[in-house]
Amino acid sequence: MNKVLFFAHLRDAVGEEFLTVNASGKTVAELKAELSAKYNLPKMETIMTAINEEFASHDEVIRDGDEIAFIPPVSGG
Amino acid sequence: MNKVLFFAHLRDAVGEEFLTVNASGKTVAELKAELSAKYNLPKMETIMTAINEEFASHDEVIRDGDEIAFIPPVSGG
Amino acid sequence: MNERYSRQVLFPGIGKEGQAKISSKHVLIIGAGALGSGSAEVLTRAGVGKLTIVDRDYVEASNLQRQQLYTEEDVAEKLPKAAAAEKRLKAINSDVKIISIIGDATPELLEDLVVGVDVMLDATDNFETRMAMNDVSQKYKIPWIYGACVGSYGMSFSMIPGKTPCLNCLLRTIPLQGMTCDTGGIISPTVQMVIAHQTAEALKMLVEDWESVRTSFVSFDLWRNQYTSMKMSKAKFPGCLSCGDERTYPFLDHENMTKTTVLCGRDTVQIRPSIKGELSLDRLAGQLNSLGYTVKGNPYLLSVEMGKERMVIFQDGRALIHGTKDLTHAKSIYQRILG
Amino acid sequence: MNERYSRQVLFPGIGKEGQAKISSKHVLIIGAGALGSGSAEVLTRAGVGKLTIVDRDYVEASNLQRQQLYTEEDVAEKLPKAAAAEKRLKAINSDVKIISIIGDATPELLEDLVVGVDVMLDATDNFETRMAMNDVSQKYKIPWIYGACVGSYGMSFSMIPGKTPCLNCLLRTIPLQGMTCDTGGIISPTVQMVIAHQTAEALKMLVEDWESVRTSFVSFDLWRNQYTSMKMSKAKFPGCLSCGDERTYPFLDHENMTKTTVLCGRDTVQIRPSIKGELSLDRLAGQLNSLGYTVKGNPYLLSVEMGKERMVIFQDGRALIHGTKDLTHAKSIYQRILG
Repeated sequence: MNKVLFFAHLRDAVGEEFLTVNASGKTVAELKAELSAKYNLPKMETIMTAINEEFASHDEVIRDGDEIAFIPPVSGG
Repeated sequence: MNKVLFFAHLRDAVGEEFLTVNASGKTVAELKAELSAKYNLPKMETIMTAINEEFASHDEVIRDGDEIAFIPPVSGG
Repeated sequence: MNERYSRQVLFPGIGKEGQAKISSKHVLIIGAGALGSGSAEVLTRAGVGKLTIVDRDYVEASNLQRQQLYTEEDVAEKLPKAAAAEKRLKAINSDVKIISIIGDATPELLEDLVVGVDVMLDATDNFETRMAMNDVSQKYKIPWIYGACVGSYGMSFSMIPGKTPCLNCLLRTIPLQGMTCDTGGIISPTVQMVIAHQTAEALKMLVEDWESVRTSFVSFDLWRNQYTSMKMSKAKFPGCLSCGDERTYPFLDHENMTKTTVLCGRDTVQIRPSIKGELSLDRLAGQLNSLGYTVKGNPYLLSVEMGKERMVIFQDGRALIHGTKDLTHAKSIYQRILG
Repeated sequence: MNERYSRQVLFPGIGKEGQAKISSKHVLIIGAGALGSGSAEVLTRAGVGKLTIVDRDYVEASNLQRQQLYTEEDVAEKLPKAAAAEKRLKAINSDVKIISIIGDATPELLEDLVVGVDVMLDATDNFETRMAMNDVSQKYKIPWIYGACVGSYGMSFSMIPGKTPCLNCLLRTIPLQGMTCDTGGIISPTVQMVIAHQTAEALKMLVEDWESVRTSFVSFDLWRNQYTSMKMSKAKFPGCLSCGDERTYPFLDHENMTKTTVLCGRDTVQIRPSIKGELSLDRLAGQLNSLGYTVKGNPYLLSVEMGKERMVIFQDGRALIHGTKDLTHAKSIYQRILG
């Protein structure tokens, strides 16, 4: 299983700080697409992903036990 | 074994961000006394201790694998 | 030892040598809103040699809640932010050479200003300007520090050409509909926390303590008590058009910039964004509604009343700003809502 | 909606109701140095109803590097910090009722001032005052927020009577020789980061969002890129004399306070600290030497030249400040060095 953490407006949209899902074997892009559909999340292409606190690209494959975090870049300043 | 993290001037005195020591079975006060003597650290009575990111009192016993952090309260403002 | 900087010189990370370096360096801050005014104050107090600050807006009442150089008087006088910032910064530290520029940070202006600069600080409110800063950083080998915030959420990342990944490695494109302070709100502590990170990094770079520069991407939420550090060693993208071997600096290219045109004979400015995409008009309407704006719409466009102006936004991101002929002002309104 | 606070009202954690609460509340800030001036600015911009700020010092050149309300003119005029702060805060936001008090935050003064206060912010530079604030917080059931910093290292902790542990649970005694900005130096980003934490917590308390108040003790080092959150659920000490069942509020007792006396017929103030202890004079001498002070000594005492004054420190913490008859000034000099 995988713990998935959400930041900023994603957390509001999901309604939880984190979810526990089985994402083992999926790519980051696949997990994004799945969650985006399920929770009606705003476009996730430009949202950064960390796997175990390390930056991960869209095609990186998630393993069992990995902790995923979705970090939306924001533009306010 | 135990990872021991140092903050602020303790880190300067020790010269490392962390040490690996065997503190299993010792109390927090005993570990403080030992490190204080070995590294000639300033008085450690009022330095706060976290075990596994949780506040620990002087008489708490350290177990193998616990991560210890010494957090000096400072008074600047 | 100059008494003024004595407490900073006492800090072992700076010392006398570090202070001498700081006072010989030049920092360029893009934006004089919340992040820019705060960072400018920190670096002016720290005694940087020269500080250039660029902003296109003037001080408004809604800025005072978080933009720390400005007062009610600046609002009453409708001073440009860059000018109001310069006035206060000079009262704080007359040793620092302050250069304020009232204008839009276009790639052309950035390329002019970056000559001789040691560090660039990001304090803008939109990704188009950030991507241009990123390209300028790579082209002229000047480190820059990304910072941004919305609500209680903020982030910072230090980029050193040739050493770290760049912003284009991370994003690959300009995000459409990024959250802005005008759509998500903002509290001042979030601003302070981003400033703390950006200016600490700037000081490390100014004293040339490159070993201490943070290599991770920090993000945090002060209301939800979250703080995370993301390691970036694997984030460099070899095919990156900004920092890779086949670099083209795409965001310095006029083709990739937002276009603004005054529509002939009408009090209206047209905005065409650089990136073609599909906005979710429903979501945007809901968001703007909940913010108290009067929004009308149909499946093809939204019409939003914004004080004196009215903005009509089409699904492809194009917009008309009715009620103004001022290109910079119109672009500013557009980017405040769409990021 | 008041345009001024519009971006803050947009933030869901505050909203219109939260803003109404903020504007009806009273915050007491103890200290108008780096933390106090910064927090006062944040809360004044946020539109708190009433803000009381207390400080015993006047503005000096060495303050300008990090104390954000003050300018070179305030130094030239040797304005008391509380007065200089009031002047700037009123220019920033004339909606806020600012009450500035020039004086030493003794337990008596704290007990007078705390009536009707909703939140207290710690911005002092010594533990004696903090312990008195902690007792006042428990006695009058007013939450307070500890904050402190030295160098690039800082910390914050929110204390709610009846709910969280108190400062006396954690320390059990006043630390002798705590690090201060006068001995360890300070950089302004560290101040900003502590302010960010303290004022975010204050806003949560002002809007009565008690669920969001941080329960952990935060400490960080901006130069070393460390950040840690220590859980405090086990930190409450049942025998605590400040918050336990057998409480005596020891730090409101005159017996436990630093005593200052003008020595008869001499231009000298004697300081006797509340806690008997043994200073490490060697360590202190080394520290003060490396800071550039002229220090002479023998095994029983140190003599330190400090501008116009000379301080003689004995091993038990007692000191003589030669060259002044001003009790508050002498105590301020003492606590700057010894915390």
